[in-house]
Amino acid sequence: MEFIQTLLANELVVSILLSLLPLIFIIAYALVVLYTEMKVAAHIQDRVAYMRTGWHGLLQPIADMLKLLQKEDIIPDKADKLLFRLAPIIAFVGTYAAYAVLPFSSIYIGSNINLGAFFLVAVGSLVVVGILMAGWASNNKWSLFGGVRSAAQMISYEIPTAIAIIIVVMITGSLNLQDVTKFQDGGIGNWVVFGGPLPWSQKLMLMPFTIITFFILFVSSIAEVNRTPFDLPEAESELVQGFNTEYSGMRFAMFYLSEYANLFTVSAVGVALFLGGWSSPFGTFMSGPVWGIFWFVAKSYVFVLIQIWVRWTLPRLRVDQLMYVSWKVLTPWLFACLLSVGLILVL
Amino acid sequence: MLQPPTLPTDYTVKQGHIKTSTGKTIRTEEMIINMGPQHPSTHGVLRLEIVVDGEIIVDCIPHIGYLHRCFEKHCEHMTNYQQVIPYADRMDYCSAMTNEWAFALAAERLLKIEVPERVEYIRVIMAELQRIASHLIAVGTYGIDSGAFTPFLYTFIDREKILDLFEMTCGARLLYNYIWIGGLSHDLPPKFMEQAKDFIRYFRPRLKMLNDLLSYNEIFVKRTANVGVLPKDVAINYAVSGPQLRGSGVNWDLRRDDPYSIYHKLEWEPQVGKGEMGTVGDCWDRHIVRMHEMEQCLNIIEQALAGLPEGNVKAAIPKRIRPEKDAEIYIRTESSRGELGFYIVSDGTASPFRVKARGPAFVNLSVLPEIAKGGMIADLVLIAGSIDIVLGEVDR
Amino acid sequence: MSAVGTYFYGIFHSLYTVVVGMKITIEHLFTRSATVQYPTVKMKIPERARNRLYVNIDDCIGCDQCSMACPVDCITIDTIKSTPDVDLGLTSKNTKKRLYVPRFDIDIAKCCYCGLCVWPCPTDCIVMTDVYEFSEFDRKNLIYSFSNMTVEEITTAEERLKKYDEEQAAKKAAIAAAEKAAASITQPPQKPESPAS
Amino acid sequence: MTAQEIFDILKTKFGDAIIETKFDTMQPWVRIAPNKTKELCSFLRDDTALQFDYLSCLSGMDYSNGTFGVVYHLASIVHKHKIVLKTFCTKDNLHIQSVSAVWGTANWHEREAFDLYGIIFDEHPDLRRLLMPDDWEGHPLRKDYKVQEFYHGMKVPY
Repeated sequence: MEFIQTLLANELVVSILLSLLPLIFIIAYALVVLYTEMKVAAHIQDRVAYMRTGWHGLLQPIADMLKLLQKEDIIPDKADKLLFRLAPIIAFVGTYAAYAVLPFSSIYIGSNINLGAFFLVAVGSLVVVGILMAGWASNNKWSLFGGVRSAAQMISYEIPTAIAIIIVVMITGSLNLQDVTKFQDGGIGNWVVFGGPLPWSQKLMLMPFTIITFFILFVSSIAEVNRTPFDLPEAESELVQGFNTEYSGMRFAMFYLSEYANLFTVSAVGVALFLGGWSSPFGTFMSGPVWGIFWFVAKSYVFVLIQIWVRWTLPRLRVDQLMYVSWKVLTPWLFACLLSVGLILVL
Repeated sequence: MLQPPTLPTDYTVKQGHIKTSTGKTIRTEEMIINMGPQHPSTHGVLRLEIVVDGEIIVDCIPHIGYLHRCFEKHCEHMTNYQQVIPYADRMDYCSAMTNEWAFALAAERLLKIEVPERVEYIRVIMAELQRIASHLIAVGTYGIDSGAFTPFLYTFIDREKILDLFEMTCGARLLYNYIWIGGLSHDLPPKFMEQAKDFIRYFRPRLKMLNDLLSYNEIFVKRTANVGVLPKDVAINYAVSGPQLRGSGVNWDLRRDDPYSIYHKLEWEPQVGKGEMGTVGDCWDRHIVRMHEMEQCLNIIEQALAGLPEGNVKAAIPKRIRPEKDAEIYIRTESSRGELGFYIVSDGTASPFRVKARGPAFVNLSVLPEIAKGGMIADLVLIAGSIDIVLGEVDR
Repeated sequence: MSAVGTYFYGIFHSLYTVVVGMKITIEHLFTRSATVQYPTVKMKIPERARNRLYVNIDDCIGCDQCSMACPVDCITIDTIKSTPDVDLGLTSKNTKKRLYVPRFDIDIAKCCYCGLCVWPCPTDCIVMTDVYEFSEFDRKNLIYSFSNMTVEEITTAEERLKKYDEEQAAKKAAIAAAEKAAASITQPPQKPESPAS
Repeated sequence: MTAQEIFDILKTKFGDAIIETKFDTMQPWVRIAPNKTKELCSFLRDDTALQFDYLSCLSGMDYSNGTFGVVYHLASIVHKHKIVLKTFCTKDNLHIQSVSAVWGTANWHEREAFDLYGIIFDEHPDLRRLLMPDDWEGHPLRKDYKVQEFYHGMKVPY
């Protein structure tokens, strides 16, 4: 008993335990999103999806997870074994690390560093390394295509994401996500997407640009998590699941998990930057640290729902069109927004 | 045994060099990739050996035969002509009705049988319903090829309704054995007319919905327009037929240009690709020709339902099917995918001496290497999808 | 349209079509599903459904027409002739049965459900039912034997036929012998042909 | 244009290459020499009055008495007329000139005929088996075809 007490008193142990919290959250959230995705997809397509395990198939995601956990871990004979084993872990670490700076509530944030937004962009690109590794290590030409496509895509879409973040940083004046959220606290009108808590004249001038920026961040975040219409790295009708073709069982589950965790991350970034993060949309009503978590997760969940809806509606872009969208549409528009927002703020 | 001649397609991979900005030289090499036989967008067991330079396709060599079921050999070993029809069903399993009609028509011409008018009308109704069902699959799977999964499910809901009509009529949903030599296996059930009219009423708005959801979606248009352009002359030279030929701007439909049955009595218009979104003969044209053709099919069905005469559907079914010695005939019909021809040679016995099936999918596929070059892998998927192959018919 | 116009038109048109598509899908989100929960809910099968074959062996006269009509040869029929002293009864169409059917096997795994065997049957004893759930773990279980004759019955029938055939042969031989004898009595033995003159 | 007129044109143009014409069948046909097919077909395709631009079907044949043949069903999209060409060869000399340079579609049809009948199309750019595996023995659609016992250790006759 004493041992446990001393153990719990140890700062290192506590921080390790605390850092496991997001992991549990990721897994739980992934299961929920998986269920939502399947159900929404099915109902969009006039089907009903899982109905047998539990009430309306509620237990199915858990069954799926258990199935993946106990499946045989197949490593192709000609694969680069070390990289093959490492790739899913790196991809997952990339997503997992991003959770450190997500402001879940006014008191719960993994690490309240001043470079939060910057950290997110930096760590997010680690996923590319994992995917590229997976594509290369599988020793499968289709996987290689998937990996290379993924790298090209993610790197191109980092730029709009980064510029969008810069625009928010210009308005809020901080890279610290907690500060950014606090800046927007106090009701729906204070959200950055509607111009932030600035004087009305500035706000009205900023609003079109912030809305466009928010929309572009949304588009590029879909691209960053490789979902339709930007799911080129996976593209099941072209590349047969791309980089994770050769993966099975646990390792596949890690890619899967990282994909869904990433889905949350990009939504959370959008929420934290533009939609007031953990702050309640009704000012002081229903606000507080615990409500904060609720608002943060709920807002991201709406974001995720929209991504699911988009996914089951649109066809996929081609590689060159993907690049076109990034370099000729999103980036120039964002530059225009950046310039205008800067000018408005200076005035 | 005859030795096969040398194989000229052993492809030698081209090598090249690229200078990087730092002055280093990097060796480049084309890559050969096997697409299929187990690939989701080859629509079955087609194998495409593609040579790629990055993602650009340099060459594409189709390998077929994975679903070869010896249709022609089977035909020679049947004890009578009627038994061929279930096999003909299985050639193009997405469009079985038109297949059996083609074979029955060929056999009827060979035997010089005239079928009652009611039979002709019912055949037309069935074939056009089948054409819609087949095009729905083509359009739906094309959606999947382009990455949109949802239209596929919507088309399948509509197709189910057609299959219900078929099941009600002949008891089978996919492989009907309904059109027999000289007649039909069953007359229409009493509720058929009503249900068919309901379907037509239901389906028109659905077509518009599909168009909105898929055909005119800008991403889809960007993916398919100006991709896989099949010029008119190449299309004719490769004897491409059906929606693919019409997509290339050739106004050619065997139902009008080599008329059989009662098509000349009905009013309809063959649909031709106009290059609305890009070049004439691109993938989008082929897709939209199918969409428009479904509308025309509805018109044909409406007219045929209205003019359906009374009569016996089994009046002309012969007791013994034994054509004259050395009689031979080549009949071509417009199946869902194009010109489906049967060349039947008789030796005077009860079983055919030779049956050659000229499958439209087989011929349409042969043009793939011509139009795939220069595109990307993602384009190849869409080009192959726009040809709308059914491997059962390609390999027979 | 100028290049700039095309650029802006492209962007806004894409957004417009995307919104149109998303409107369609969200409408479907709230419509009834088109599927049914299969094993618990079943679709209604029409009257003419062509599924598993069934043979009413009591009506079968062993004419082998179904087996000949089958394009995949999945029906195997053996028959034994009955002797005149046995009455096999009548079929439901009041035709007399003359053949035992010791074997009537349908390999349903081979069956292609074309229905060609149903039409030629003179007594309508082979029919396609609406049973479509009959999967098996062992392929051998898919060979359905419809004959209801036991091994003893088959052997007795065979023996009886053999005996009858022998009797008939003996009778025939006797008749032939009698005829020969009669012929030899009535007709004088043929004279050797006269040599050619 | 009727078959009679077309055949007459061909006869005056090619003379000896036209071996036999037959009109009393359901679809009149003309038999041409196996080594003249390419020349004749190019003429059929390019002549403005005939313009047979569409090769509907090309079928290999085994007439079971040692004679093999190829039947061409031609059609014209412009003039909407059709004819049937036939060419025969014997089992010891299974050579027929390829028409794949005339119509692109003939490429695969001829490969199929080679695969299933063993008819060799001279000047064909890529004469490989089409439907059967490359190392299959025999040509399955011949009347005297006997299936091989084993193919790569797999028993073939079912």
